[in-house]
Amino acid sequence: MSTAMDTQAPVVETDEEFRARLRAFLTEHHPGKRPRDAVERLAWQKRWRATLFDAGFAGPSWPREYGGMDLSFRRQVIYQEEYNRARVPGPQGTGLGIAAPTIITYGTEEQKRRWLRPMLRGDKVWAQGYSEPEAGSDLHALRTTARLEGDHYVVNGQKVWNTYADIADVLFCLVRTGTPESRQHGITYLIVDARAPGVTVRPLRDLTGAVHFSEIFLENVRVPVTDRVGEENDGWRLARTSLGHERAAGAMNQAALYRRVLDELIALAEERGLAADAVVRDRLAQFEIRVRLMRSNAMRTIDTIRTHGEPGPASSTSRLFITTFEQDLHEFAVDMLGADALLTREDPGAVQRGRWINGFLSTRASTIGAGTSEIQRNTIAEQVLGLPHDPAMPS
Amino acid sequence: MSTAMDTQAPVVETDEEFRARLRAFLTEHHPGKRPRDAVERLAWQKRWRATLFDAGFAGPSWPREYGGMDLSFRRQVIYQEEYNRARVPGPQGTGLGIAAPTIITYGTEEQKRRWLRPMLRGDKVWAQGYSEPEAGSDLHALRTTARLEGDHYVVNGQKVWNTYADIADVLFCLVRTGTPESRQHGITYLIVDARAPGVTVRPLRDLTGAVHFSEIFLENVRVPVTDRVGEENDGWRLARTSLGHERAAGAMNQAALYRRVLDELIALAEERGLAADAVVRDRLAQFEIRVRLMRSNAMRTIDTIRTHGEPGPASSTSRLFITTFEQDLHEFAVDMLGADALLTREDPGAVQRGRWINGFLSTRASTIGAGTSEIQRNTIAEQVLGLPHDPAMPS
Amino acid sequence: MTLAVSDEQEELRRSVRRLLTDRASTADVRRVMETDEGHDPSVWALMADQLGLPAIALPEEYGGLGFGVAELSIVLEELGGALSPEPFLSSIALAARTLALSGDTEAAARWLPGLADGTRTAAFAVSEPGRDWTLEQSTTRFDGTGLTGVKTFVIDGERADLLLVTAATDEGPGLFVVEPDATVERTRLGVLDPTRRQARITFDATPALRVDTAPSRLRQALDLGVIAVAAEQVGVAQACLDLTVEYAKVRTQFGRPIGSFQAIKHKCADLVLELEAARSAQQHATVLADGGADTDPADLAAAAAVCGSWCGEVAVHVAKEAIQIHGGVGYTWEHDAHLYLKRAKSTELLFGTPAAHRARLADLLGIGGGAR
Amino acid sequence: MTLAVSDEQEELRRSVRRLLTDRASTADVRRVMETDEGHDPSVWALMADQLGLPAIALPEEYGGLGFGVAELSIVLEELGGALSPEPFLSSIALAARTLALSGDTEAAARWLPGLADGTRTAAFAVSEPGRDWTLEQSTTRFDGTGLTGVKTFVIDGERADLLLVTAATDEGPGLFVVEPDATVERTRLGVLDPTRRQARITFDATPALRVDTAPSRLRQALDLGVIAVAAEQVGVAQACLDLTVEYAKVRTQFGRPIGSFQAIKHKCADLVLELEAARSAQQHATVLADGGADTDPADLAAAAAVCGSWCGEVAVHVAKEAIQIHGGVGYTWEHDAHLYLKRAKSTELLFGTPAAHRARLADLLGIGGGAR
Repeated sequence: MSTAMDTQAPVVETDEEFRARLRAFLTEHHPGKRPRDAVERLAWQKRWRATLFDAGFAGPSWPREYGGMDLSFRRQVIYQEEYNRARVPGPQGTGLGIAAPTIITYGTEEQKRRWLRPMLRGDKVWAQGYSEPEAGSDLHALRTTARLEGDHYVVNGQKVWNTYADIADVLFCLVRTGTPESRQHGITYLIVDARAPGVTVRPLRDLTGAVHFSEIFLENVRVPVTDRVGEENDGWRLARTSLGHERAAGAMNQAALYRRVLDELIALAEERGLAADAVVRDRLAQFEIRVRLMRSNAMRTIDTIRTHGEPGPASSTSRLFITTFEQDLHEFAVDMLGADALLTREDPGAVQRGRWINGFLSTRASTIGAGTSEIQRNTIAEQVLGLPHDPAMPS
Repeated sequence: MSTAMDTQAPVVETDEEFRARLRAFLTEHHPGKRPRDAVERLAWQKRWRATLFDAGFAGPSWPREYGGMDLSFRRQVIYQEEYNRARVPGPQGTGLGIAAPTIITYGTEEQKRRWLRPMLRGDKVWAQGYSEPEAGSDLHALRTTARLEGDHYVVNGQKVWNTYADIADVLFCLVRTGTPESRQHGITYLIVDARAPGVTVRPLRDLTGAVHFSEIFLENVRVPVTDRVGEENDGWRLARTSLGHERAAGAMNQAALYRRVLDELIALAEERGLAADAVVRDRLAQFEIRVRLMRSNAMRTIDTIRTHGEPGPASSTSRLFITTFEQDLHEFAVDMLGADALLTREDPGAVQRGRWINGFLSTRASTIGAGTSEIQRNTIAEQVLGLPHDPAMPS
Repeated sequence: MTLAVSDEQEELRRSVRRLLTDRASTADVRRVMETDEGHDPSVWALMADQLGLPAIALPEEYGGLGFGVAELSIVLEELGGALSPEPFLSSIALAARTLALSGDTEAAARWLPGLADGTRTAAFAVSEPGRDWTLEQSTTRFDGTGLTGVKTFVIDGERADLLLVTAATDEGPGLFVVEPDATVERTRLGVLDPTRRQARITFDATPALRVDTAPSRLRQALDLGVIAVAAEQVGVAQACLDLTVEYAKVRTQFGRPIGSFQAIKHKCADLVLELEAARSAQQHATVLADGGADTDPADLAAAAAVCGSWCGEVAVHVAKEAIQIHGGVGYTWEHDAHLYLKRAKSTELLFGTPAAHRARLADLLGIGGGAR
Repeated sequence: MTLAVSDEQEELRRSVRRLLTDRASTADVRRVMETDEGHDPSVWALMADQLGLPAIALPEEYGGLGFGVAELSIVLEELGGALSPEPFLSSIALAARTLALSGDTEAAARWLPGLADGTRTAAFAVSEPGRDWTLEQSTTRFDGTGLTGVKTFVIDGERADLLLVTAATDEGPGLFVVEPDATVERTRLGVLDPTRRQARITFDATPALRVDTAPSRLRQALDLGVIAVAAEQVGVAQACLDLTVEYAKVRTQFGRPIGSFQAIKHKCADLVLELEAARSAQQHATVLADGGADTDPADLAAAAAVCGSWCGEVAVHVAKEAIQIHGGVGYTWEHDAHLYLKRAKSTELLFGTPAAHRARLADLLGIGGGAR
């Protein structure tokens, strides 16, 4: 057990005691209102993650040796519920969800020691560098090259749609080390220092008007061979195999999040006298059902992992289920509110600071990022059902 | 003008006078209740079609020289509305809708004289022989062969999904006269006598338990070369080009039909006190909108044909619009009625003799027959929008 | 208690499936559905004698095997997948389980052993004309000595040895056992689903024994019925999807398997998504049902409403797409797709429509007040 | 009167499109939307002076060209497709046409000529907080001398020279003309659609001239407004679909144009289906609108409700799929897809939600009595 945990946790703690202890901590140390200024906001978030880590409350699913809590799945559920309820900042960057499982599984001991704790504590923000302008959904076609020169790779190319890249310290990238025709067989997984010479990050404005992602230009960037995860040309397998657990944990987190969001929408509907409309009521019941299904799906996936070691088919569909849900929910909220929903956060009269209309816009990305929903449906059909490959698609 | 028309129609007749005259005729000569026995029913239908023809009320869009009425589009609309309202039997077979436009456009004078009037009068029932067991949606792959021997073709093969084939006198078929690889370039349009030696028709039960279509076996069937429409190997073009007008007339007819059906459903909902439920009410309003759109689509298509000679894009979508509508409407009716809708026509307590549940079942065919809705979407995408062909599909 | 399936449960599933494959394929079902009995008594006897299925989820003290809703659900799922016409849902999952749940030990001791060993069957008569699967405003009444009223859509009600009947009394909804006699008129209904017999039953001052139970338990029995039906719906949907996916792999059009077309793939992917959620919903409800005193009845009711709204719609959706994907063949009487559709549509509506389940969920959660 | 488009109308369409392509592309719109005016006065002047667009569907006796709703709709469709921020919808299609329809010849003679030649603009103030595009239960009142109340989502209301205002009076809903003075407070709203300015306007005993008209005409003016907006929605949807189809033809993924994938094709085919129906609905309503005394106002109201429910939803659907089909690029600020989505979503809700239009249609047809 980590020392931080020992100082606070009783030797035998019931689930409800754990929940109460976590809730008390989150309430007591809540970092307060989100600063509007971007620089202040980043510092505020980093402080909070450090507080959390130092108290032993970071990384519910992570091994203890890298600073995590190594909770049982049941406790992870409680953790996510409380974390979401407390409205405290989430982790910065996508390292925890995406890079960490890969590093934990395939990284060397040295890499784990060097990268994991600073990532979990929020000292270093990690961002993904997978997509490229010409390789959106077809990652096999990526063009960014890495040429081995002695003990370094020299990386050249362009990445795009990278959330958090504007504040990132570290980029985890897929790069081509094989021939241009090698497709998924010539891809390598590299960890790139975002401050290294030759790295340029250009923030992109998204359709909400905010900056949520960036383009990354890589020009003769030198990356030590020791920062390669796994073998050369084996990056594609690495990037894919770590998705099962991430998905399960992510699904549970999203279920807890949307439980809260739906409750807030129902409260808003009641407050405005809209819930008494039978059509609205039926729609709200439909969302209630879907949010409950999300949770049941996640619970079942987690139980299935515990029992059989594999997440099972419900897990493959969780992302599609959630992304469709969040689009539908926000649009329904807007439609229910009518014209009033058209006021954005810039207008003092906006409903709940424009959250619903902003959600309507921002969730457009849900079915695009990390593989469009079309690609996901292909994958489900082929991997879960074994339907044949499209003959006009590269294998 | 045909003599039959002259005896009844005033020299100058307004639309409303025409409507009144037609309505009076349909009321006065209504053939009475539909016989349950199949043989009696066929005779009853044939008598009705003959009555209609002899009075000059058959074939609203047909040229007068073949016994039709050659009505303006506006009058055709009135005709369809009144015909549907009167609940008199429709034409038997699919000859009027599908074969006739092809024969009128591509047939020789001799063929037109020989075939058209008996078809319109209902003396001869025509059924389609296009689909085959191995060529469902992919008609280009059809295998039934026709070998030229002197002044006859010798036809061998099997057709399936032929509505009315069990009562047909004449079959209009697509057959392969080219090589097996010739696809759409080696197909010929033949008119086959259903009573000819070598023709066997085996009725097929559909999922409602009724017989609505058949398999046709063709074994060394001799068809005179004079019964070929158009040139040899040009059948594919013939079968396709006549669809525009058929679609426009069919769409108008369907719009009039579903106007009546929806009114009946709304009346049923009111009668049972279900329409006051706001969710039901909203759904009924949605169907009301769709049935109105169906009519506006058809009107616009007809006006566009009048003005520009071509039906325009709304026409391409009409079938998909209608088939989806009729499935949705029947299923909604069943859901609205709840368990009571589960009683079939065999049960004396069935709601309106089980029409809604029967419609729920029978409309399953709507999105399958005459090209599945998937094929239709491909066609719309390629022909209306010019989207590129799927590289893994034969051209 | 877990939402994952244990190895023992998988073994149970395999046993049931083996019996069904050997003796009760859909070809057998087609034959049996035309007979007077409407099911195959020899198959029912095998289920009872060889696998002890009727006993599986009944208490040991009344001849049962003492397993829970988890095992009951597995049996229902397999029977659903095979479109079985055997009276398992009616006699065991609905009637016998309701009797066991009632808390009336005398009634349980008297009737359950005969149901548990499969020698007798019971039917559960709840719905009335215009009132599906509800206790509210029942017009069937018990006046202290006899039952009078009409029940309809009683599954396997025509031939059941016992009838378990809900009826209004002066003290609220009650439960009664009837052994049919001359005062009971049973008429076979002409229904959509040819694989499941249903009856209209008229009682006219019919002698009936009151089961000593509370309205809240009765209400819960209906919820458990919905959860049981959901298990069957999952089975129907899974079998029908499997059938369709197999077809899509082998049927070629345009020179390639139709399952390689995106339109078919995406349809199937959406069906998997819906079906997996249905399975999660049903298993979650099962965990609550097996939770005993730890489970808040309101949670169970909400879980049942989720099942009632979602699982039936999913089974219907799968069956409709199965016909669509099969094309012309799927529209024929000879193909099984329509049997799945008919079973799916029937169970979707017989136990309260999806819209009614959503309204109940909204009521349970207090959404929109009592508004309708 | 016909639903087909004549050659003259096609020529009008081409003229408008040429002007927009030359002088008001979406790149121009992006520049103009950041300015204080929110539109480009030089473009507005060209529209008026070169093409006479403001005059097109106004009566000849007041400086108009005397064309009908058919021609008005073509202009609106083209302006919609270009996401034009010019005050054509607000000043002409809504305000001037309402004034022309009112039957008050004095008011028309006084104000229409200035609107018809584009030298002045008017805005039509109907919606109030919580009450979208309706005359019922207005809380803005006219007390015989002045107007008091709050109007919101008034399109181009911040800078309009004239305000046409609906308000409650003792004799029912009335129409008023206001020339803004110190008693009128106009605040620019922060709204979703950056290409169309909207204002909240507060009246405080504001001097106003009553337009002599009947509530039935006012109600009809709102219906005509919905039909005009539908024309714009058809234009938005068509332009956005065209953009998307072009992209799908050239963008390659997996070594082929994405438009060759069935998933994309079928999405686009469904959009064509919806859009063609929207066009039919709007054109049908246009024929009724131009039918004059031959048209039953109830038919026109029903046709407007069909437009109000269908056309807005279609435009939103097209725009959402446009972003999806474009993928990451479609999600950026630099791509126009979001501008189409914002315009579409705004017009879908500003003139009564689709659900409200369906409720009105049900009311008009007497479906379900007065139930809600």
